[in-house]
Amino acid sequence: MNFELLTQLIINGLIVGLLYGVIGMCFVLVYKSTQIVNFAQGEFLLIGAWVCWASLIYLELPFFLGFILSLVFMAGFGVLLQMIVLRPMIGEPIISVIMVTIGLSIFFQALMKWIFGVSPQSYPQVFDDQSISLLGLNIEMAYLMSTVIALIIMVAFYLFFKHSKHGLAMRATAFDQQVSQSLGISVKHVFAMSWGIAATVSATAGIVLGMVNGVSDSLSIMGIKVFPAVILGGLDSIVGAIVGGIIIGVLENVAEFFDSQYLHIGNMYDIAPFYVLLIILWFKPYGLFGTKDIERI
Amino acid sequence: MTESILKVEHVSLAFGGVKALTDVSFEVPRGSVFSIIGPNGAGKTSMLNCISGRYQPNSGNVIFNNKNVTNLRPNDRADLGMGRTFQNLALFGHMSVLDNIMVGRHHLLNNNWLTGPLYWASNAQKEELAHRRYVEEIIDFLEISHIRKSVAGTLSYGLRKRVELARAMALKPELILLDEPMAGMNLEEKEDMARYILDLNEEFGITVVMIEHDMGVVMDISHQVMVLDFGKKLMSGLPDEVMADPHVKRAYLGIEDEEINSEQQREAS
Amino acid sequence: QDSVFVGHLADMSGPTAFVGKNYANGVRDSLAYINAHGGINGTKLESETIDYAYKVPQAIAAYKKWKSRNNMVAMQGWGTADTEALISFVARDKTPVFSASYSGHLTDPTGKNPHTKKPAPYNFFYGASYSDACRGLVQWAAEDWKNKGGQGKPKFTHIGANHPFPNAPKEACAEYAQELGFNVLPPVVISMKPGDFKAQCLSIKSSESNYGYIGNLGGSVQSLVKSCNTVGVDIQFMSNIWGGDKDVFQAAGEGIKDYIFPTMTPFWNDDVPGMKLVHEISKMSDSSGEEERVHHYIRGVCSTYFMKEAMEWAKENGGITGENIKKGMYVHKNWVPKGLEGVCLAANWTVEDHRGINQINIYKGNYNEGDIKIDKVSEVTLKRRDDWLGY
Amino acid sequence: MSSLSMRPCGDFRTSYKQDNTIFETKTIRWVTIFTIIALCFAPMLVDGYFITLLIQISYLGIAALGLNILVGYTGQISLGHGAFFGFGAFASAWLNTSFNIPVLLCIPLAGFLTMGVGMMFGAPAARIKGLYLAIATLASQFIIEDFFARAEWFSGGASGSMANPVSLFGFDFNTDQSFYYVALFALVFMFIWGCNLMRSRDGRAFIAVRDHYLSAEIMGVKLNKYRLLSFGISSFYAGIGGALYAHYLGYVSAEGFTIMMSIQFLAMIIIGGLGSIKGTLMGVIFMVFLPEVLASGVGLMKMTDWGNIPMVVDGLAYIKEMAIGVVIICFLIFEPEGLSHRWTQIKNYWKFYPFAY
Amino acid sequence: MSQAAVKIQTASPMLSVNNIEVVYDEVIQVLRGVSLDVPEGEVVTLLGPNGAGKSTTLKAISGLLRSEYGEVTKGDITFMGERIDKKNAEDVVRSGLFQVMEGRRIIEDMTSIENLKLGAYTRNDSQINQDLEMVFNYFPRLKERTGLAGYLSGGEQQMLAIGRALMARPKMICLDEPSMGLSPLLVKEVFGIIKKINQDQGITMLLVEQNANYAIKAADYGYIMESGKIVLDGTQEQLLNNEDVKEFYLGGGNEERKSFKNLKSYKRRKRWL
Ligand SMILES: Nc1ncnc2c1ncn2[C@@H]1O[C@H](COP(=O)(O)OP(=O)(O)OP(=O)(O)O)[C@@H](O)[C@H]1O
Ligand SMILES: Nc1ncnc2c1ncn2[C@@H]1O[C@H](COP(=O)(O)OP(=O)(O)OP(=O)(O)O)[C@@H](O)[C@H]1O
Ligand SMILES: CC(C)C[C@H](N)C(=O)O
Ligand SMILES: [Mg+2]
Ligand SMILES: [Mg+2]
Repeated sequence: MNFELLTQLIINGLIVGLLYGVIGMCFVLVYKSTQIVNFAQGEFLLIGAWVCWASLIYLELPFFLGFILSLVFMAGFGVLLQMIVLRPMIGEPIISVIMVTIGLSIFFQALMKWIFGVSPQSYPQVFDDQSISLLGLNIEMAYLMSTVIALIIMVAFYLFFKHSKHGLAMRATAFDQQVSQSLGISVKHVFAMSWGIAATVSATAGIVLGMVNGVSDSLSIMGIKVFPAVILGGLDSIVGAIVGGIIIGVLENVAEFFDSQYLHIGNMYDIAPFYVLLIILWFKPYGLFGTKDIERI
Repeated sequence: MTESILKVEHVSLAFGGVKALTDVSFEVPRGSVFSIIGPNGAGKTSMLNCISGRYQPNSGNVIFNNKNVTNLRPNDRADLGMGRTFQNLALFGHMSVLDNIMVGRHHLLNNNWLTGPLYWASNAQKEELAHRRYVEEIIDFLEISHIRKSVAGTLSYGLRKRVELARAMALKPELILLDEPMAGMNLEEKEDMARYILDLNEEFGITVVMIEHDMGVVMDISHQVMVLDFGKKLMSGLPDEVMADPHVKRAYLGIEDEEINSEQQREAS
Repeated sequence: QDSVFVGHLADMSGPTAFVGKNYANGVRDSLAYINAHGGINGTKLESETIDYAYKVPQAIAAYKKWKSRNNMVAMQGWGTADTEALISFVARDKTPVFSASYSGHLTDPTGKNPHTKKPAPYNFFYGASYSDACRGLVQWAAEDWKNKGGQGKPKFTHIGANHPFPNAPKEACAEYAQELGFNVLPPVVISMKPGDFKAQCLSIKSSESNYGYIGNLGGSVQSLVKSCNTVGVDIQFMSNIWGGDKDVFQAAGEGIKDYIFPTMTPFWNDDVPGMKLVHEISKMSDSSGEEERVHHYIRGVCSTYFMKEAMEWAKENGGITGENIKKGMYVHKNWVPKGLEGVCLAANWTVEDHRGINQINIYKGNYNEGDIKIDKVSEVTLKRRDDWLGY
Repeated sequence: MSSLSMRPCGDFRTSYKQDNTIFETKTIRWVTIFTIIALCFAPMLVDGYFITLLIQISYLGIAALGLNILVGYTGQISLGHGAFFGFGAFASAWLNTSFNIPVLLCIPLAGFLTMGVGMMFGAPAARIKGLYLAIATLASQFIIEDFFARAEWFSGGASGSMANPVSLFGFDFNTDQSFYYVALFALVFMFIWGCNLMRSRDGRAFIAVRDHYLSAEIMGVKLNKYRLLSFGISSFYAGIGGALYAHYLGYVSAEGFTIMMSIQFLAMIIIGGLGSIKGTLMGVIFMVFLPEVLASGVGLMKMTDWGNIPMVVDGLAYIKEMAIGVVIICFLIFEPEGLSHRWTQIKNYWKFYPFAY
Repeated sequence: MSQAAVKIQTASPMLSVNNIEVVYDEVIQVLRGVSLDVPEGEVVTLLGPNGAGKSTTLKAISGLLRSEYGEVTKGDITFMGERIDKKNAEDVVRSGLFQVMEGRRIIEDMTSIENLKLGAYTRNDSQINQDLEMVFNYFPRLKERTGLAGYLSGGEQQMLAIGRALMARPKMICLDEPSMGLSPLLVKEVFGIIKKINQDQGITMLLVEQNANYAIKAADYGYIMESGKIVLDGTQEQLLNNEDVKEFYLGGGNEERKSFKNLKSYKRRKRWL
């Protein structure tokens, strides 16, 4: 057994998985407060990545300025989007709202192609050393940056949901919008807040991915790719999203290891997580950390 | 009225730390109206859930028609002739009242996903119509024919309760379990409901197990009353005996011994 | 006949738009140019471009619309999925299709090869098939190995998504590589979408493969190169025809080194007689004529011009119908459309062999601090082996 | 829609049988029958382009109805319907070419085969619910898609597989005009099948499971059986739709059956109205015509003066895509419960007319 | 529009509903011109049979109709001098009018304490913990149940719903069937609590109830509604002494109380309409 390869793959999985976790958190946030599964999540990443790219290339801003600018932009974008498109949907059947996010994804996918074209683009060099060596594996600096950001965001989310009354309000809104209104919770504000935060955090992930892989319209596939991670962790658990992300990240890489070394089936990297997902869900129907539905009569 | 249709033997049930039921045993004679009363959270609904199969007791047995049903799925118990209504309404909200009641006939119908769609070719149509006739009888009986085609979810609370009763009756049960059938009704409607319960007991010969907080109703229509408190069986007996028990009076009715008089009794209704 | 209709299916907004747009512009500009300059010897060339975004049902609907409303005589197509879906329709309707799907089995019009499931009598394309192009690349690789003084058997890996398009040459190419003495390793799968391919690169690295054929295109190629650079893989990448062009180099930026890719035409700035016409054609959509077009654009021009000359022949010989256009494809030997000398390679289509082109030009690209340097490294002409027809 | 004005104001049905019909009034029944007869003459009246669209509506409509039975009626979201559709397509072609079973028989057989596969992937439904289940079906989408590209023996792998035309007594339905009748028959048959299913025992059980599975179980409905069965029936429909698609095209390639297709099916039923059979058809018609209408809009644009400006010409492709997104969004904002809900509202209005309120 | 017009005119009432009509789903009309006044500091009760439109009235007041496709098509509602019929539900709450919805409607996947804290969502003071203790004082059972509220028994959930309203410390509470599903002892207590809050904290109450006996006794003024219209109103004594009310809502008019067992199905009720 090629242990060196295996360790390298596992480290790689850990780091990539953490990024999945960050994207997953955005899902969870939106889900936790609105019950909506956001199919336009991938486009949020894409828009964030393009906006940052444009600010670096056209406005020639230094990276960190461009980065901050894009985050601010995305926060506004998320809130605005919520106001224009999702607000009228408050109180409508969840499935219709989910469909609206699919519509949004179609729209922004095309819009981004129109504005930025269909060719992939790369970011200008940001760090002096593009990559550093970790236990024999070269890792892009951008990932390290994302790891730090991920940890900060995670702690912030955790505290937010645990201790602020807005956290409670978000959960209440998700459970029953009508009752939340009757308690004086402004469903609109809750929605605006969660979409704003989700868009901002997504943009962070998009920019990191852009730095590593380049920006192109197909970046949005990440929106679908992290589904297994989110579900694995439990749709409504912030910690679950991170854990799920890491598990999926490692799983992909371990699958690749066995595939390339022994099985030679091909494509296990992409498919294995789905098999494992099915198996885990069989034993834990609400993922690892998801809260059970109340089954009571 | 000697043979018992339902026997509950030493049933205990706990959720984590909460002991919902502790070693409860009782028997329900065939053809009787049997009421369960007790303070909120005493475990009445849990008891009903154990009988109808929503919950599996941690220990003890439920014997229905001399058959041990403790380990059967709820749907199998329905097949055996057990129907129930729910404390928190559990209608199929988007279906019409008629379809709701037809679901009660589910286990008596034979057409399936292959023969049903062949409707005219198989005898599905004949069967559906035959059962439809039976359902219409129930609808007439419960006087809900004017809302037959309404969507259940938009009905008012009281009507929904009545539709639930109709649905449970459609199962053609020998035993019917009613969880607070009169909650949320005014006097008049309670009177109607009481009449329906009596009729289905007397005319259809269905045994009734009922949870109810309205003492007037419980006193008037039940043959036997059991009191649960903190998951334990406090006592059981004839309605008058139970009412006279000082403990029940204090812990459940909130009546001080001295002030029992008819005025108070009426108030409780 | 004073006008004929040609339909043009393009993917300009879908998943293959990255190259689809360039190719489509080539076709569209050529159609417009031909029309502006006398059409088919005086017959007006009507056309419509439909962006079907790589969705098969939409492609079929477009085809049917043209067939029933516009009396289409020939079609310029695009991708694998739609071209294949239309094979039997176009054969029945006798409508020649000039696609940009270069699957090997489209080259067998009569079903002679046992591998061929369904003959494709009305399908044509300008260029070597995916299989032939890959064969050309491994043939070059075998030489290269020798020249570099490599020891032992070189190792070859197919890298690409598990999809019809990247998989098309997989077996045919592996067979030939084996024939040439390569050690063929199990294929490595990377998705069509860009992503982090460090895991796959690590396994390529540990397999010590020498030559890798990339079946994908666009963003995923760029990701692959970047990821493999990060983990430090020492492999000679060779891409398919859609996987190497200026846009890819631009996007990948620093880090793309000695990247081998095939072409079927020269480049925009090459000094060949026919390039003047190509520049003229490009003015149809860019009046300055200065925008630099990639080689996919030029291939689109060639595809259209072969069709045009076949139509001209048809006009002389019984009228411009699908059937006559097909016949027109067979009349010339070593055929180069007039005005495009040096641009389009000399082609030979025959009734039984639709491998129009069997020559592959191989280039090497490098990105050096903003400069893209592309050098021709070889020119391979493949034998027309019978067992390679339609495979 | 003209039938509406002729609806009787009250309810004049006198027998249970009349009360149980698919069609709410006689007028509607006659309008439906008349429409079907009119559709039979369509090939003589409209051109090939329209016929293609109608054929598209048929095979997509059948598959979408299956999805609506699963999502709309049983309340289980599936993101893998596109893959099942594809499976039906490959299965029918495979049965026909490998076992020489006549195509006409292969189509239902493919339906049953897909049903089996659907139930296999639906098995988690016994334990998993809601969005968790939705994502589990997403897994099936990717697993099956991967299978198509890999299973050479079944799908022909990279080169795809050929599907022979439907033939009956030696007559090949290989033109659009003739295949149209096959498609129309299948559509009508499958829709009546669906209507009947929904008004008989198992159909009611599906809805009961959706609305309140706990009480459904106590009413005697076997939960797991119906959860699984709805996957089975929905895949059955998908399989039939896919098989028709295969024999219409004559060729199946692994490329088309992506997650996008699954999402498109979802869009159809949500726009049409969840849990509505006629809504399904409305949704499918909407989604099939939308890109076509927008494309001709783009075509018209190109004829104008600035249709020649390249920037605009290229932009149009994106504008078209964006318009699809926008139309879906606007539609849902103004009609969140789908087309069939608006239909019911109009109906209610007329029923109470002139005493609306 | 019977006696409703000749109401005793106090100062301007805290809440006044003027001739409202409510339509669901654009076609189903439920309220046909309902007017009622709730003077400050009083308890007013609204009685009526199932489906009369009592809950609809409350939802119209609190702005919760919209999420059920309902709409106030006519008339107006003012609360403390301000029009609220076009206001959002959350703004209505912020202006001090809190509603306990029918059917408990607690947040099932939160604990009791979290539910109670949500009740105080609009408050920003530091008294919240004291008020928690107050609620636990009223309903000691809630303190013992630390799990998710969804697993509470029906009655326990009802206590929680009432407790949640107390946590909001509003100016006025609309209670939709607060006694539903409570044991006799608790029903007594709840009405005691209602009276107590009204007196101690001066919170105005609008009480929708089926338990007419308790409701009228707890109220200063009452309205009776049938099929979307107010058919009768009056002060506590007026209602208690009204023969119809006695017969149909309180049980027994002049005669002795009948046993439920002896009621016969031919008994037909009289209606005001
Ligand atoms: N599934 C469950 N998980 C946890 N606790 C439960 C569950 N079901 C019931 N309980 C607890 O068991 C106790 C008894 O509940 P039950 O619903 O049987 O009471 P009840 O007698 O019906 O009361 P009420 O009259 O208020 O309806 C309650 O304290 C409740 O919190
Ligand atoms: N969302 C809705 N859509 C359509 N109709 C509705 C809706 N909600 C209520 N209704 C109808 O409005 C009428 C009044 O209902 P409401 O709930 O206000 O009655 P209620 O007086 O509170 O009765 P109960 O005592 O049973 O609770 C009923 O006939 C009911 O069917
Ligand atoms: C770039 C490719 C995906 C498109 C190509 N024309 C094909 O064969 O499908
Ligand atoms: Mg209970
Ligand atoms: Mg009510």
